[in-house]
Amino acid sequence: MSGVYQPLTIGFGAMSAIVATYVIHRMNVVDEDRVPLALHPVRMLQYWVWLMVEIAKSNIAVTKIILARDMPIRQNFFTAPCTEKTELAQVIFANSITLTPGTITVETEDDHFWVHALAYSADDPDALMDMDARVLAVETGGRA
Amino acid sequence: MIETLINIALFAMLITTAFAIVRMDHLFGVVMLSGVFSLLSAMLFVTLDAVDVAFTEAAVGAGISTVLMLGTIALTARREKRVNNRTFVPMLVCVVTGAVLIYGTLDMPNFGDPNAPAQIHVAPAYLNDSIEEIDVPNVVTSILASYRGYDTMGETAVVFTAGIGVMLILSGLRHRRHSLRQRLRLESRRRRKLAKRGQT
Amino acid sequence: MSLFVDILSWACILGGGFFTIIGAVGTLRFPDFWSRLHAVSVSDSAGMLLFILGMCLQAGLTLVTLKLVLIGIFLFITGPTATHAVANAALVTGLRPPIANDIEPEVEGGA
Amino acid sequence: MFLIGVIALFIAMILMLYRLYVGPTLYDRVLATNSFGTTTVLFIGVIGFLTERPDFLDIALLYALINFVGTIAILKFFRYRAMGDYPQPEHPEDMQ
Repeated sequence: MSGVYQPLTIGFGAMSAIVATYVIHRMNVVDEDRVPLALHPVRMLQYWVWLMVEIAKSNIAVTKIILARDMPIRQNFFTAPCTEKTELAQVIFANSITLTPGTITVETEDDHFWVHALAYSADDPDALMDMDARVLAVETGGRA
Repeated sequence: MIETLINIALFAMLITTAFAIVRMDHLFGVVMLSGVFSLLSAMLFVTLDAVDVAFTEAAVGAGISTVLMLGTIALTARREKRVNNRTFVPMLVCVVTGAVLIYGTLDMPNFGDPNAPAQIHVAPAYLNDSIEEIDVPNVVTSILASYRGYDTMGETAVVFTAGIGVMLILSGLRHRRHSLRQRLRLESRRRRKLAKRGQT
Repeated sequence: MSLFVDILSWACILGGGFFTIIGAVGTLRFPDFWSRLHAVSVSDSAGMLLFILGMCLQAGLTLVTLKLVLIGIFLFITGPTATHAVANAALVTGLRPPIANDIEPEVEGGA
Repeated sequence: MFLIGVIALFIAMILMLYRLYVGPTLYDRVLATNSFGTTTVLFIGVIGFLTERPDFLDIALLYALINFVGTIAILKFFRYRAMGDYPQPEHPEDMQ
């Protein structure tokens, strides 16, 4: 990263990494939780592009609310169904909800999330279900 | 010019944060504010080109010390105890010490003065020779790990010992607390049993 | 071409600064904790992304860009996680989110 | 141009400092601290470009990591303290 690639420096770095890994292994603090990377790469890229557009849209919406004189807040706390199977896809969905300003995942349960919305409108759950379907398209197989 | 303004702005925020820390009696707020204080001072170190110090500040100030202070609060109280002592003598001591320290800085060379003693004697030698002698790209690293290797080792040993001491003390506390909790649980179970017996 | 990239990166940095300030203003203006969460996420997502993008465009294809992209990805993942953690901790410790008067609450004691 | 970025970040920092000091709940403070950390990372990056030495981004990277660890530690602490594992706080208004 620093642009210096002397064998001595790289060797020191590799050595300390190995020592740290060994010590942590001896301490038995690594949980036996392996995350399978069950994602479709091309669809993942498509999803990212879509997510960026969503983030931009909702940012502008929240900015308008902040700058409006009377701040038209209409808060709600509701459940959103979550149909993903793997934990990784669930995490992606929850983080996507939080990343788009205006909605935040507050609590996660097995098949639904509790979502808090800043300016709730009646078609918000449908939008979240659309996002859910998109994340589901990214997910490939995994544990049933 | 621009950097001076940035430094002034950062210093102003730093002082504001310091006053806020002193004024606040809510200890969680104090921990949060001191985290921000360390972030601000790290920014200041970066603008003053002391990148290595900023690195240390990041690891120690913002990371570990916040966690340590929270652990301390978990073991003690959440609010500052109000003390109504007379504040005149401590104030006097602080003012006098501060004045003496400021008087001491009057003799020091200006910031970045090329003729300052620190710049003339060892620094050029380190800067010129460390690449040939030690062959480590970062001069500060070569000073700490090689020219002053024993010094650094001693410091590390001291910190390590302190850490072990703290861990020993805290683990003892947790053990005692745990047994207290177990005792409470047993007590409530016994009471429930007694109540049930009373009903039947 | 270089002028075009410059203008684009300037626009990004200006936009990033704008959204960062907006987020901070939002944290100041909004009435309660739950709405402030949303204001912070404005400066954390839009502000951060635009700043990183602007700096990437300035740096060109160098090691610096790689570092910036790493920072960006990292903040992109940790930002929402931290926000979620704050919200979750607040909920667990009993800070109930307010619900607008005209909405039927799904949860008991939510008002 | 980077100067405008720095000024914007400064304004945001001052506003967040105010929110941090005023509170009113603990979580507002945690939120402001976390956001302040993000601002710091950006500031270090922008300062690197302003002084035309963007090699200092390593520190920004480190800060992004440390800030996240700190926030998670704080929140874990809040959460497990309030889950009934510990005695109830003496001042219930502390949670407000």
